[in-house]
Amino acid sequence: MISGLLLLALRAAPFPSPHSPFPAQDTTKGKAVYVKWCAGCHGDGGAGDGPAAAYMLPRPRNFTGGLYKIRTTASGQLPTDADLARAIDDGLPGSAMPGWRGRLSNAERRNVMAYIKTFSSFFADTSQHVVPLKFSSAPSGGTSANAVKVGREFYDSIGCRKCHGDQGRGDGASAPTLKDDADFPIFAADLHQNWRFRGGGSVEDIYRRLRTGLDGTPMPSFADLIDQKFLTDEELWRLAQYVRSLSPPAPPEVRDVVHAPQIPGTVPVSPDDSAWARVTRYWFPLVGQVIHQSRWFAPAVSGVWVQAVHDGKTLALRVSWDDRTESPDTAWLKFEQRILETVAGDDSAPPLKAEPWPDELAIQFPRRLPEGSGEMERPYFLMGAATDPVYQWRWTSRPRRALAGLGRGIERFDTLAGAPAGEAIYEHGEWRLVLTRALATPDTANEVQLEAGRAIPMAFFAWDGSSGEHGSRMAVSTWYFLALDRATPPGVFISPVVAMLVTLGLGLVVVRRAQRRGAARSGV
Amino acid sequence: MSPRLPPAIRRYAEHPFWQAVGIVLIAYIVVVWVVPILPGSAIVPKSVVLQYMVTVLVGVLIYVSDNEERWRRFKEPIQAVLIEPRLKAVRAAALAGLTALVGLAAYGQVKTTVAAPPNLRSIHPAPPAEITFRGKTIALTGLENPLRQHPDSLSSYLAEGKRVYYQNCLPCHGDHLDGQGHFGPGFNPLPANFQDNGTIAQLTESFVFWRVAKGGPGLPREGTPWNSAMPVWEDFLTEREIWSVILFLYEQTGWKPRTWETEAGKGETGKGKGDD
Amino acid sequence: MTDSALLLLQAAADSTHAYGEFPVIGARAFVWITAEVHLMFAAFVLGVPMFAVVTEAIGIFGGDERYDRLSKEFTRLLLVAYSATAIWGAMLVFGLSTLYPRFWAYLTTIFAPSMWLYAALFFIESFTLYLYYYGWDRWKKGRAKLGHWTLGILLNVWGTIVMFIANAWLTYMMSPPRDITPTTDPTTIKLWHAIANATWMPINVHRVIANVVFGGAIVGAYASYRFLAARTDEERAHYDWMGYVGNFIAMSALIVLPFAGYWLGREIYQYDQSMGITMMGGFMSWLWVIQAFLIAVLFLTGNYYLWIGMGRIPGAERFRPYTKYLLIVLVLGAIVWGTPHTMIADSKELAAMGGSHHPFLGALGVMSAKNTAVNLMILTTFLSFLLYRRANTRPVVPWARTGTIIQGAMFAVAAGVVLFYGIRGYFVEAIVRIGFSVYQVLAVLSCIVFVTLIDILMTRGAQSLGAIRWGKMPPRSQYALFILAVTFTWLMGLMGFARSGIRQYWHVWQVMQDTSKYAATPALGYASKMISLCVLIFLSLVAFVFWLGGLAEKSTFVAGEGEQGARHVGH
Amino acid sequence: MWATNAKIVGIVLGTLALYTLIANKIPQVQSEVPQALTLGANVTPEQLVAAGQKVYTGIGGCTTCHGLGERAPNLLTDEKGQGPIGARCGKREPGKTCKQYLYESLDNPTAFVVSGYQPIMPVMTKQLSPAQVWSVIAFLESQGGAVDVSASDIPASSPTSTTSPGGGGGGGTAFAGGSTDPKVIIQAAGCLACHKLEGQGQVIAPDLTHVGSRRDAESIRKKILDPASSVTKGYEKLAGIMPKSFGTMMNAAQLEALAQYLAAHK
Repeated sequence: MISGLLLLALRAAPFPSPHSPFPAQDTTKGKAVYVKWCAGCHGDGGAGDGPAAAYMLPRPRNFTGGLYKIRTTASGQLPTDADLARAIDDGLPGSAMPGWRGRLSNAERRNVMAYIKTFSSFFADTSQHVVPLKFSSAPSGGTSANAVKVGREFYDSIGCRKCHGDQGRGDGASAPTLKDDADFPIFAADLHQNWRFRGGGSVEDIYRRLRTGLDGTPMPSFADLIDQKFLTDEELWRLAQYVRSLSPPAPPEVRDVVHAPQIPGTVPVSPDDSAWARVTRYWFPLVGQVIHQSRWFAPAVSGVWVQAVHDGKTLALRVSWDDRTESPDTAWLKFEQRILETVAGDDSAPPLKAEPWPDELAIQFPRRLPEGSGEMERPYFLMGAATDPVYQWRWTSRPRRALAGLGRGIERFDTLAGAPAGEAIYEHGEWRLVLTRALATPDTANEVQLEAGRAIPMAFFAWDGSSGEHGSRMAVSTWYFLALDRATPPGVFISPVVAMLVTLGLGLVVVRRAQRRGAARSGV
Repeated sequence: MSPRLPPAIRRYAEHPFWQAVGIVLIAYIVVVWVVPILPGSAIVPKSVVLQYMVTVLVGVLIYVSDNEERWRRFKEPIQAVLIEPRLKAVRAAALAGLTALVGLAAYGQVKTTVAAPPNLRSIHPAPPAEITFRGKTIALTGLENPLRQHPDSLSSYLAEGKRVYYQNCLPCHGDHLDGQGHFGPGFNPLPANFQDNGTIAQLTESFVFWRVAKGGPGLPREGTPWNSAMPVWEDFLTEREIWSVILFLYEQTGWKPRTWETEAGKGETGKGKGDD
Repeated sequence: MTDSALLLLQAAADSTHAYGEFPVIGARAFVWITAEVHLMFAAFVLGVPMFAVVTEAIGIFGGDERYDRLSKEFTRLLLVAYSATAIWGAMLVFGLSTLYPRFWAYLTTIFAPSMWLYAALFFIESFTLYLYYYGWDRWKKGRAKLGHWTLGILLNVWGTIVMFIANAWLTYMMSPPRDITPTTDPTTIKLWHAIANATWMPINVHRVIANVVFGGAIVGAYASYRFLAARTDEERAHYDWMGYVGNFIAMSALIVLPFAGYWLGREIYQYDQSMGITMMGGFMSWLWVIQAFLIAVLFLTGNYYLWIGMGRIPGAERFRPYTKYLLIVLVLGAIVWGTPHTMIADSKELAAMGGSHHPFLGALGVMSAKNTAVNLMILTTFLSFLLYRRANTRPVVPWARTGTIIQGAMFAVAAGVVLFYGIRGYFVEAIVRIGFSVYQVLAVLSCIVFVTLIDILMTRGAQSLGAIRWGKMPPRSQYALFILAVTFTWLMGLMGFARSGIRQYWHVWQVMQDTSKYAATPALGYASKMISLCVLIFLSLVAFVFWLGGLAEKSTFVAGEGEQGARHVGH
Repeated sequence: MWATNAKIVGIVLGTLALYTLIANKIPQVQSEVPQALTLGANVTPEQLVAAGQKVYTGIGGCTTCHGLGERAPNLLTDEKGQGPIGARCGKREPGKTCKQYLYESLDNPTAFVVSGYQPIMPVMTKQLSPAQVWSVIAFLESQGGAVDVSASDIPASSPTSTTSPGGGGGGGTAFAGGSTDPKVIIQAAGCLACHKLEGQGQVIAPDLTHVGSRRDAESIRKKILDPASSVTKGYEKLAGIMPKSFGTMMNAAQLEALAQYLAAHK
């Protein structure tokens, strides 16, 4: 709490002096902390080459170069202590770096920060004055249509779209060519997921990244454009506000149950049907498949948005997710190859070769609804098991089709005759897919019978072919639930009324009795 | 209560009825709002709030009724509300409020809500006496970490364990071994928190070996096997790698594994009470 | 044994069906109900004689005839309870031999001689009981009375031996000696070897103490019913007093019961770690949450009864202001005691907590906290008793003040030791922590023993602060006694389920597998319904027994009423 | 009075109901019983494979040799580039399908001994019930191949438990219909597949012709019930090969007869 306030104070009013605002830093103690907690990823020598490093994309920071992405200093400069402290304390969202506040003591975090600086000779050079930039504060009206429109104009004019794409999902034309200074492949950020921005997702954070750039990556600083009078500081703010507007107002909250309202008429089968605008979206995070052999540590799809409706006969599920490519896409083959070479998988697996895999999405249900209302027993969440299969819908981008089948473990999928109807649209880095199926089907043994008013277990899997994802290399989710809402039966209103009448009656009897007694007592 | 209080407040503060109401309210505030803001704390689950409040309520009822005089005074306001003509409005309001509450509760019970089933986790499922590890039978009962028999090489085993952990366990169990790795939130149940004193700190190393080797699919039914994402590590790791990563877990968290009781320690009695 | 016997046995085993079926409720439920109800009656007929003998002794040596009457009143109830026990026992044997013939044959092969002894002792026991009851009025004075009392002791000795024998059978099922395997020929197993198995003695001790608790609780319930039904003040005074005595005995024994439980649990762990883990952490882990709840109810209700009871004691006003602090300790103890380690939570709560362990309250869910809580609750209950005992008296010995201070210091030290090791338990490894519970228990036990000693010495010839107004109890105190009795009985059923259930799918642990369709140990919900049903059957029958007792007694009570009422006040 | 009675009954029932309610509100977990799989007429390949895996790693004792070490080929991993057993079984003997080959290997192990290995495998059709044998075949086929075992392969009358009988009173089926003639038992149990007795049988395991001079009846009984309990000198390398299942497949009288018969071979 206190350190948080302190930090807040520091960020609001940065010290203009090169002297550290954090006194009493002990690099010897810092080394002990580093060796114990940091070296596993960042390596004993700070070169970002710990045992875990090969399994990560983005890679852990290499401290020896003194090069940092998230700073408040000008491009090319060293970060301030406050910048380092922020990364250590709060972590870097969207990467494997956790926040260490609450995990290590304040002194430990300051000491380890001092130790990290010893890896690079640049920090030792005290002639270099690390000065944070002076940032203006955001102009008002940031969410107005006009501000966003101005921001969008500069988004186009200063070339953001080249990498980040037309709608900002990191699908720009240059995206497949990107690499960082260490030659690792790097993705242009998906601007629709600001909760995964390393330096924070607020308008201020975005503005600062635009001013300082992300050193070591293709993301430049746009400070010089202001100097060149290409755009004003306020217009840079507008750009930041535009970028911010692409993401939801708050990070999505994960809820367990997707509620599918019952709608009159028939369900919308097209992904862009206007009916979908009125249906609640649910976000489900996906993580790498690191459970079964041939693991995958760098999932490209970080989550899916899910909507569902039904009309009493048919269920329509709309799944949309961000994907930089409409795979297979040969333009990305080289990039894909670089990813496969960069991210380690199982040590025993043969080296992978990039191939034009399609994009895929799977939705999984148990074959039969679990009995009972208590703790529901479900098949193994990772595509079932040989003896206890799951019922799955699998959609692929090429051939563009949806299948239904039984998953018997990750390696086996037995296709069933009936398939859900699937309609998908790819647009500017986003897939929108609608799958529809009748609630009841003839094959009751294998196909889940969707009943209203029950919690139906449901799980998701996604593959981005152009990121090398295929087979067991995918993004997975745990079990969530689908609930088909139904009109409230009249009985629901009767029993409360009965209960209320009984209560009222009893209450009146109690009052009457008490009063009679009271009268008797006062009578005496 | 303090004699400094103004008489009007004192009358309430010293009245058992209002004391009871006050205690219940304070307890509720403490459980629901104060506990979560304590350092390192979190919200209290509704089931536990209910349990605590029932306990407090029973305690308060005992307090007001274990003394005739207090019991009489406690009932006074209730009696008054029931019979006093001047409190007619209060009486009606109380009756209406109670009725509405019952109606609401009844509605809450019968209305069709679909909720996710409760997430339960048996932290310590009963281990088998022996397991087969890649076709080899390993007796778990009485088994110690074999690597501890070589104190000279312990540091190299630890280094190996560290490598194994960072290459395999890190995405879920996290840098701090607290179950909050960057893939952790995607799973249910959440990955085990080794820093918690209720996990490895309570277990023998052979138990941990069993859980690591067999993973979620190897859990007995009582351990919610349909949920755990723990991989079957015998498919990936050798016996020695598992033992060394177990060494690392204890070293890094500072916990000591539970050891098997020896004959020498037999004089000590005691076992865990409660559900740990 | 001989080859021919072996062949016979084999032939019998091969020709019999392993399992029978009972209509409607099924074989397991039938055996469950008969065993449970039989056991409850058995506990009753073992607990009540202890109660009777103790009260008779107080009557003889204390010279207070009330106790003698009390003793006799209960012995009368025993007569009917004995037949109930025998009937249910017969039903159990009948059920086992027809529904589980192969298992029953196996047990009889090993235990046949002890079964004959059991039957014989039961005869002798019944005979002793008749002699004891019907000889009451004849051997009333002097030496004869002592002889009569000896009969009571003999009754207890027979009863205890009978229980020990039966315990051997069921503990053998739970913990057969390690050298016995599925292929061991049962005819070769030495009887004593099978009897003296790992959990036999712990169960014996645990059950003896539990029977005292149970007997006291049922006596309390009986007295409270008679209190509520009483028409005169004298009657009310008598039954108020009886209820107090019953509750006193039940609560005193209850205080030591957890220690016997510790021993039993420890032996189970020692015998088989996986059985121990099944019991505490496996599919039964949630059972202990219920147990915790029941124990909290017992502590709170027991203390409540005492505190209300202070209302009828002149002099208790001195202590009444302190009961609220005791209450606070008890409520906090109950909260800690009941805090689950693995919490039931929805996914949002789970995410906030970072798992099913609460980052802050989770600390209350572990062994250190639980042991500390329960030890403090025991200390508090003991203190309640002490205050109650002291309420009516003012010590006259010259060192009274010093004595009280020493007593206070002892409480403080005991509580300090409990808290110290409780907190320290968080900072040491598991194996050391387990050892800490010993220190906590020793501190509490020695505090109880020494404080009681000092108190007895100090209140010798103490001055009374006025007559106890027996009978001046509000009805809610009597309902509390009922809740206590029901809770004890239910708890007994629950612990029976725990003890029997940890064998899981084994008739005899890792020796003889249960291959019937009832092999899976049911979930707690089902078990709780069975337990409630058994308790209901038992209580209904007990009510019937009491009613029978009341039929015979009505005329005799009224006669002695007048003088008795007058003397009650002198306690 | 009736009011008091009613109150008491109310309190008793209320307390019982409360406890029952709480016990029903908390998580309900039943204990787990090891499954005795019934391989009925509609058994699926998955069930067979799962049952077979249990037999393979459990009572069948296959992993004693077909696991780590050099006693027998490892069936679950790649053997000389031919893939796991399911992939290579069909190519081992010309004209034999995978299923036929595996069954014969289990029924007559010395028929096709893979070169480089000793003919030490016991006759598994004597060790295991037909259902167990066929489930093992299904499991082996599933290792890299397609499972074509079905319920029709399994004789209808065969006992179907895949767990050990384990009952104290002696259970399950007995060899040779329970005959107590030791020669019949030896014949039925297939002892001579490994042991030599009176000039007959193989010499993989210790010669039993003079076993009575080394062991008394008690020791023989124990060795049959728990083969790992002792190992004859010179045969340490083969420790663990003798199946543990004989004890469960004989009734007590048979065991006694066999032990006495062998003990008499001084």
